[in-house]
Amino acid sequence: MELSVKLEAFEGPLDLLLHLLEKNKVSIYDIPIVEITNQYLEYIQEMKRQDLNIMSEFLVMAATLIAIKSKMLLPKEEKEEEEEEDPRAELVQQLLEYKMYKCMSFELKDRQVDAQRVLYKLPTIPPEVEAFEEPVNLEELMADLTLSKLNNIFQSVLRRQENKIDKVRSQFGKIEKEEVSLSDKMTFLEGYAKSHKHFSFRGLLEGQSSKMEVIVSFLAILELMKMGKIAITQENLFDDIAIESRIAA
Amino acid sequence: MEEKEYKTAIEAILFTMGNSVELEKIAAALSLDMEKTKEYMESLMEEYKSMERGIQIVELDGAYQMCTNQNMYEYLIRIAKQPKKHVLTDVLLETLSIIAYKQPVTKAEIEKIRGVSCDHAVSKLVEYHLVCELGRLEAPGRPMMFGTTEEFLRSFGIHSLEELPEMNPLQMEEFKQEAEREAEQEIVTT
Amino acid sequence: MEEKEYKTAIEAILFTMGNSVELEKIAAALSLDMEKTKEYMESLMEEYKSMERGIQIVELDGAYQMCTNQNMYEYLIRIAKQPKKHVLTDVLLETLSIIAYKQPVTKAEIEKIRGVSCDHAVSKLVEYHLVCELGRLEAPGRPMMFGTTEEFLRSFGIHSLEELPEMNPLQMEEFKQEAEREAEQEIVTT
Repeated sequence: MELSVKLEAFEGPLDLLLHLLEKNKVSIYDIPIVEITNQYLEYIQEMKRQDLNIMSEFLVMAATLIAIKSKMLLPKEEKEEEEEEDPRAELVQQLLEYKMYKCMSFELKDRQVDAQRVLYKLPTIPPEVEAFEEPVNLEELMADLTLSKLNNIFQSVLRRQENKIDKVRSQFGKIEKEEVSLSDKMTFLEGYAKSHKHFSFRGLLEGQSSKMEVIVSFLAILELMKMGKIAITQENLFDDIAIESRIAA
Repeated sequence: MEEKEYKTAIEAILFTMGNSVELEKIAAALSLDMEKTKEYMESLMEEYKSMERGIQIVELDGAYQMCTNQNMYEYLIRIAKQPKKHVLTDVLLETLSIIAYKQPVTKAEIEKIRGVSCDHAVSKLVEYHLVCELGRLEAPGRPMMFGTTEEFLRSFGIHSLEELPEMNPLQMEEFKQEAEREAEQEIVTT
Repeated sequence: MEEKEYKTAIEAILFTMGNSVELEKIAAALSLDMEKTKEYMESLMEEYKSMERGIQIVELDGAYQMCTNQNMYEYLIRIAKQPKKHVLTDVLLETLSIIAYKQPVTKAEIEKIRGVSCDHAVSKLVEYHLVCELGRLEAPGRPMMFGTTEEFLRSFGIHSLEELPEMNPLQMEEFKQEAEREAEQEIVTT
């Protein structure tokens, strides 16, 4: 058996097998398995020097061929029914399918040669078209937006901002802020008492939501009372405290 | 070879090249003399013109180019420019609502409220003519202040910003209290 | 607007775009329904064909593209730069034909037919834009499935997958008969 054909020419075990069948002028349907297996093994003997990755695929096929060969060499069981399968059947199917696609690949190749004779052109979009910017259709853009929706959106933005504040830390923050010093509060109250003769403690506390601020305000009142700058009266326990300024306006 | 075939070849050449092609080059490709080539070229141009096609051949200083008929711009724009769908995304809407209620407002203030950068959103709103620059704030960095436009009012059919729905004070109070309650709970549970 | 005008617009669109354009997009640009657009498109294609022009319009799976008539190739190669075509080796062609006929197909299926690993071939075909991933098969390992692209249709001059050269029963039958004849001869000669 001469190995005239270059080994690299085979794209896989099936390709090699088809080549051997053609070379021996035998039918796919009636593979002389002994002969073909021997030839196949000779080929891959030659290939051993080559890449093992490629080899492994060829070796699988070699094993298959040897398996088929051994099956065929075994004495056949007495012919019971005609159902007895040719051990080569599966390989035959595989070879047929492979051959079919191989054939179609040649067909495609011809098509490609023809198709290559057709030339296309690159897009030539005129600069005027390229530069065109679609005008914004404000009416369409604002179609779903109503004022109340805009209002809701703003409120939910604010709510989200509120929620984002770390509760524990923000408390710490307030403590710091509430280091409103007593003297600051007193200065404020003195100023206030200059323009207001009578005022109530509760009224004074409006807008001073934090406990600390209320406490400092209370302390300031006490301090100013001690200094005689204001006088306070309270009818009953927990009632509002009425404050009277003793400072001349 | 006949005139018809030469003209067909010229057509294919101009199409493939896209750019302008000098008569000389065309003549060489066809193995024809310049005179004949020019004759066929002119005949082809005449054909194109008389058939009122969407493509025309124009002469540019001894070179020839295939291009579309000018009347076709409208269609070309519609196909070459994928219609950009302008939509007010959530980000844009939020930014717009902040600007509407807090104007004049700087980007830094918007970012403080939304917690994220607003460059893109603001410039989109400016592009849509809903928001405009109002001038710079006299503060470090002299940041630009933004406000809503007349277009903005017009698209809501209102005449002034005072007609914007008021921020519901009760609701605002609720937010605060809610936040405080949560804060207290947090402290209790920790 | 008249049919003539629509066809003129289609012509200009295809010329300008250079690439293939889906019928749907053309219909949208013309503000026409798909059916009418297709009717005008086919009429335009027929016109081009009957006039034996140097340019033709080809269909690629529902998209349309303008290109040269292949008879003009001789002139064109003298003047136009032939875009570099990838040379497909036999392995690539075999793998491509399996993908073309069996799509959607997994690498495992291709390997089963060819008897060898196809990783390299498939990724080359993907690189050449002849093959693309189609999504994963809902099966163990969720293997990727592959199919051919529009570029495949274009480079092989096929207008849709239905136009792939037929191979099925007849071809198979031929193989069989051929094989049988050979077998018989063998028996006679041995």
